Amino acid sequence: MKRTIFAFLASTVVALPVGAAEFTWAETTDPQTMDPHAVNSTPVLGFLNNVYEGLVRRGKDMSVEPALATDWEPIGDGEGWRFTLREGVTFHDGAEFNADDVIFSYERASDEGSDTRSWFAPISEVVKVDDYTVDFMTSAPNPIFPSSIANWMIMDSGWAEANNATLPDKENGNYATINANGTGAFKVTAREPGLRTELMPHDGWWGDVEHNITKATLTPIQNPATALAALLSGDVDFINPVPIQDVARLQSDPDVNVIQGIEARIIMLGFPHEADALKYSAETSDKNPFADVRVRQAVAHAVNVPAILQTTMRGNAEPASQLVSPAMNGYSEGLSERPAYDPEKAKALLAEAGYPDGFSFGLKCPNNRYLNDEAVCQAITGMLAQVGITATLDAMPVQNYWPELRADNYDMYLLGWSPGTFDAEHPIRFLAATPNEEKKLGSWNFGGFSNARVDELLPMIQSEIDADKRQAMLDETAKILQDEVAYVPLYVQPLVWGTRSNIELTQRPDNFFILRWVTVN
Amino acid sequence: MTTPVLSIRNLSVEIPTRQGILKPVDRVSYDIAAGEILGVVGESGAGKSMAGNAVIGLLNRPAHIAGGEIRLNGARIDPLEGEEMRRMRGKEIGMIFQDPLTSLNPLLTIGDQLTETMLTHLPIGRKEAEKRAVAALDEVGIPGAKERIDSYPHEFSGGMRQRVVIALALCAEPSLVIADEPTTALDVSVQAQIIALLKRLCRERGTAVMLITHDMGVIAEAADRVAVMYAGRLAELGPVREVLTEPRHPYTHGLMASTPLASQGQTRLHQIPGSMPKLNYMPDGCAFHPRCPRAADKCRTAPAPTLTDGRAACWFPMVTEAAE
Amino acid sequence: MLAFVIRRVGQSILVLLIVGLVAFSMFRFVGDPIDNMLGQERTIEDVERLRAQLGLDQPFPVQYFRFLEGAIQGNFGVSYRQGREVSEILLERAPATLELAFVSGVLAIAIGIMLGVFTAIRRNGATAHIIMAASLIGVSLPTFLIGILLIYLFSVELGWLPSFGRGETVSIGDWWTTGFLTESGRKALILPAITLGLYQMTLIMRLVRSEMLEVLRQDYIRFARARGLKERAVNFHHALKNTMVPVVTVIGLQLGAIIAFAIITETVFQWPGVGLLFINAIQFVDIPVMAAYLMLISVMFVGINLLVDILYVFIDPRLRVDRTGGHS
Amino acid sequence: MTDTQTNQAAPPEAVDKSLWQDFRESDFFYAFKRSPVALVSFAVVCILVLSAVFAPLIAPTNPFDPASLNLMNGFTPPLEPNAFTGDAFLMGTDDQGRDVFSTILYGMRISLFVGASAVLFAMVLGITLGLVSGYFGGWTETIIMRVADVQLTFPSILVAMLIFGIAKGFTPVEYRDQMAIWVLILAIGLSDWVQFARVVRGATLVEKSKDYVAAARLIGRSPWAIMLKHILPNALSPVLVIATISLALAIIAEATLSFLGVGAPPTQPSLGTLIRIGQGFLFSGEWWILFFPACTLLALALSVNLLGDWLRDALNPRLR
Repeated sequence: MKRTIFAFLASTVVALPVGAAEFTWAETTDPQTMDPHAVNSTPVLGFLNNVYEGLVRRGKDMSVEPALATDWEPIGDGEGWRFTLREGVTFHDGAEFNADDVIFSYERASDEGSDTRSWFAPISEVVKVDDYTVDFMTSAPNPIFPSSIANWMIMDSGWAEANNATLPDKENGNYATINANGTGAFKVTAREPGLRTELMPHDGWWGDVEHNITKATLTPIQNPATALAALLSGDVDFINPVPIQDVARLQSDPDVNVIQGIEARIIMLGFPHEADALKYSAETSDKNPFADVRVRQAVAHAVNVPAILQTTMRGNAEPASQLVSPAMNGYSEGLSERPAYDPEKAKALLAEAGYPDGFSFGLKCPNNRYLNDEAVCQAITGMLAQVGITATLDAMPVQNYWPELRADNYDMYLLGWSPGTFDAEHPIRFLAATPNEEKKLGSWNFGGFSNARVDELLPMIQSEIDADKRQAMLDETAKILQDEVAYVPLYVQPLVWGTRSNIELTQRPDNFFILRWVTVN
Repeated sequence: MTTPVLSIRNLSVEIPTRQGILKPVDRVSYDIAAGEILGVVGESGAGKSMAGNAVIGLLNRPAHIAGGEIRLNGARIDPLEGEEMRRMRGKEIGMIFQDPLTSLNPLLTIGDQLTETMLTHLPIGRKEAEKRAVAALDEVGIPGAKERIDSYPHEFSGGMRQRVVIALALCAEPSLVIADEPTTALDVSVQAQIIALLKRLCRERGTAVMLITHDMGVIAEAADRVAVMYAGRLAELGPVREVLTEPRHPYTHGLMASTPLASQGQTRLHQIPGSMPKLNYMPDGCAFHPRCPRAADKCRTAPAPTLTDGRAACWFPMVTEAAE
Repeated sequence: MLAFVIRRVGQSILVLLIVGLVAFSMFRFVGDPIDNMLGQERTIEDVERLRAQLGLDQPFPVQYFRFLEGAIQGNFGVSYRQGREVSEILLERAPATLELAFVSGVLAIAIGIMLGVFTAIRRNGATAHIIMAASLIGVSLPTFLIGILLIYLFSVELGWLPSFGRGETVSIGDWWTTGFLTESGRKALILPAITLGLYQMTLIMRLVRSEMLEVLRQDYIRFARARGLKERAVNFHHALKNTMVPVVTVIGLQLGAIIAFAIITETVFQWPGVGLLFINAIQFVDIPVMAAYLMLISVMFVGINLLVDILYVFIDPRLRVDRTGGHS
Repeated sequence: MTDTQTNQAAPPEAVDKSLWQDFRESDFFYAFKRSPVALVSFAVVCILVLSAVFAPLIAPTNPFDPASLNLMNGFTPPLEPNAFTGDAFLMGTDDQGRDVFSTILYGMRISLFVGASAVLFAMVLGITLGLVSGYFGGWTETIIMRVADVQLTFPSILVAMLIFGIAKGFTPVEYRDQMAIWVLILAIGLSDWVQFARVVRGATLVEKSKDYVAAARLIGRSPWAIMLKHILPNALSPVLVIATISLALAIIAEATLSFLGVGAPPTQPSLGTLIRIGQGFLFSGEWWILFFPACTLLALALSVNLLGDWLRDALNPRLR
């Protein structure tokens, strides 16, 4: 027995340099599908960005750059966009890439059963001009269309048809759920859902290879402590995320590095604007104090964001004043001040609104969705209690959380929002527009915030091509939302990645882990 | 006179407790010769079983032998411990317990239990042991011994089981058998058969038997001599006929008066007023004096004489005129 | 004997039906799968369509009936999250859990019985007292904490053992994978198996001890001693065998508990078994997986129970002739 | 409970003495005095229970009052002044700036309350069902014992999650904080009753066949009177032992459930919830957030277990 242990130790010592270009990483959640059109979520799209590619992609600085399209230009006066496709690109199975694949992927991704359908809402028609030219016609001018499809991934039509996967199937799954065939820098060589996904470089990739990986393995590890232990013990080379409280510890460890950045996600408090009464109040059950803007302002002033950032976030996050972070397109520079922490002012505002003795209410919070979400809510509960409004905190797993919010079972709630388009228009459409099912507006505006001017500005923003005019309208909207305290933005969620110190990589604010930027030293 | 098989001299057993040291057996002496059956009688708690356990070395802690000596075939065995004592058990001293229902391991066949015992003590092989097991069962009167050897205890009736127990106790041919209430748990109709069996086997083999019982009827039927115990002490010792017909100790007398000899049933001591003192509330003087109709001052102050010669440990033994 | 088995099987099926009903009714409260299946840009219309697709708009009895109908044919549907046959996923994950449960079970039973016998025989010895007290530490801390502490000590600080996962596995046959055949697989087993087995080990040890003490004061043990049998024979041949009768029942129940408690251990160690699958399923409200898992656990448990009952008859000859429906 | 115990353990000639005297002279008490393990663990349990009961008097702060917390105090190491506020705490503070010492005291109240109530609930349920099934037998027995089987099939964790989910659906949010605790009690209690039922049923089966029960039945005493007066006392010793061990188990179970996210609410944390929160800081160097609650839980569970162990031996006269 002893001998075998020694033998094993010796073999690992020898094996190390050989496996230097093998790379293992852990994330909290496994991508639930390999189908790039079935689910629109960060784990799926982030992972598949290594395997599939779109017409355009985002670079290290989030700027849009050519991928499968080498060039694109507007058609006429905002009638659409023309994309020129890259020639000589092959899929992992060796098939050639051409315009048919683009058309096929458009149809697939905009199908009723596809989760990426909303990206193509502005599109009226897609036309194949020749094998390497495709026109996307829009019903209205759409200046941001190219950047909004950076995560739209192209699938090989022949492969999909041969494997009976022409449409994504969320319910039953199909061949594309566990297999992948893209044009990306890596191909999936083994997939055990929930356990292990193995990637190897795609030899025929069209781009310049920056990485030195021969094999990469993704293992989901849910328990943050386990993931951290795996990183510390060298069982994995990279974890995302690092629990925020462990940043300091990792920084002091010479074997690991912490890579921090700011995510696109804004954490905010939401209110029941439309409700007639509080649902969870012992004494104020006949009216809704949060309908009064002064009460909402009081909340904004009562929450000590610097303290939360200092303690709960360990100095790893930035305060937020708007529904988007400064890294996003369309951020309003002039509105970067968030309401100051001022409990006296909060009390005065409450008194002014007719609640000198405060009131009680129910605060809903997820406990497994955002970084330290429950701890933040707890801290907020304490801060609000100090100005006299006492919250009963109800923290729950996210699977119970959304149904509760949809059923309007809250007096105040915590929400995080990350704009998929990296543009300030995105949260306005989903969070600030008056809910309208037909127009697919305000679908996450649980509280039913409604402002006529915002509703008026939104379509104008969407179709404005002139950048300055567009920014002016975005600024106006942001000002309204700030004045009305539609939401109380708290902070920008930090991105904290941890790597072994022999790894070099690039972190993007969308929390996508791009394997082709990894170097193992 | 030949060496007795068992010879006990001034045997004391003590149990240290928080109320002080209890003496369940106090300076008891008796002998048993080969082929002889000594009946030991007394109420429960009189120390008769405790003495038997002391002999076979199965006292439960914290009870221990505190004094005196025990000789088996002339050799002292009371200082023996552990492995040495274990080898004595079964081989030199056999023991039969009260309840045949619980004395046999329910999960092993009786054949297993017999051969295991023989293999432990006798220099024989398994084949031979199995043969002897059948013979042993045959000898204790189990019909169809050859077939029943693979039966489990629960497949036997109470009487049959006690026969198996006897076979087990005797299978390594010990020179002494301690039978602790061997018939108490049995049907009246079976009791006599078991006693007869025990008697026959011991006579045939010349085994000495310590027959512990509270049943005077059993004593009368089986024993050669009888030792009467009361509160840890030997009250009277003598040949069974003499003790039964002419008891000298008032306690024996009372015992006899309460036992119609013909009766096979359970003995109850209504006639002696009071009850045996608890070990932790021993009266001064003779332990029996609070219940004794003949008690005098001396009995209340001086401990009863230790029975050495003479038959009864009493300051005022009863005279023989009571009988005849 | 046959009648007994038939009756027990019948009862077992009844138990399974009830478990199915309870399990199924529970899912309605775990959450809503829809939000996890759709991204943040979904519309209300998408939600409703998917709900109808999954049959979630049907009344509860209809859903249960449909589930049962499939379950009888061994068809538990398709995982909402993975888009694959649930039975396939379970089969894929089962070896990991079974191997873990097997090792911890063997560990718990072997060490538990050994220590139990030891502490019973040396009832008043200092070592026995220390073992008894030390064993209590194992049950006085929650399993998850013990697991995390083990990881901290043996993986992070000492770097001896892997912190998560199953190591390298080898496929045997069509669907069985084993970690026994590789060094890393065996190493990966150690910490989870200890974490999972510790509690059961303590339990078995204490049970064996008390049962053994009970047996040791039985007449037949005294009689065995009085026959001069060797201590070893008395303790192991006579006492232990009798001790095993009640112990086997409890061990049977504990095996079920091991598989159930694997949920926690698997979560802590990222052990790719069915327990982890179940926890993930809860997180994503993957109803078909949850339902199938519970049924699987119940089948295993009922099966073990049945086996224990039969084993009982095997150990205890008294029960071989006839058995009255007693249950202890 | 203690009274019944005293009566059983006391020598019969001491009946006329007062209960206390009676108790002091009992073998039980003697054995207790003689056992250092029993004495120490009893003392530890007493100290912990008392400090939990009197937590509001002992604790320097009230951690359950959110208005009194200062987030800036968060992560203060034990006995070191906080960098921002200058406050110092005996056992440091947690992520919310709560004094760990106070939080432990308050948390222990919840743990003990949940544990004790769950065991009580399990005991009442188990004893009742055990008596009924043992006494009446037949179908009643079959059904109850099969239910026990089903019950055992479900790991307590799942039972708790089930009950949690259902209860959540019915409770208004302002009661949810309390609800969590009642649900825990219900869940742990429900997963624990089987042991009690089995022991009591066993004792009932034994006692039922005895003559005095038959006699009591013949003179027309009601079944319940017979069960409670004659049968139950015979089962009390094992029940007490199981209850003690179950108490420790219940406290641990609460901690485990909290790890899986169905425990006490974080605003009113139990010991288990504290450990769950604290384990997140194991690697980050804030050891005190985990260490002190874990030690308290260990001390509590260990001494209750040791006491239960000792009780088992002491109350089993056959083993004495």
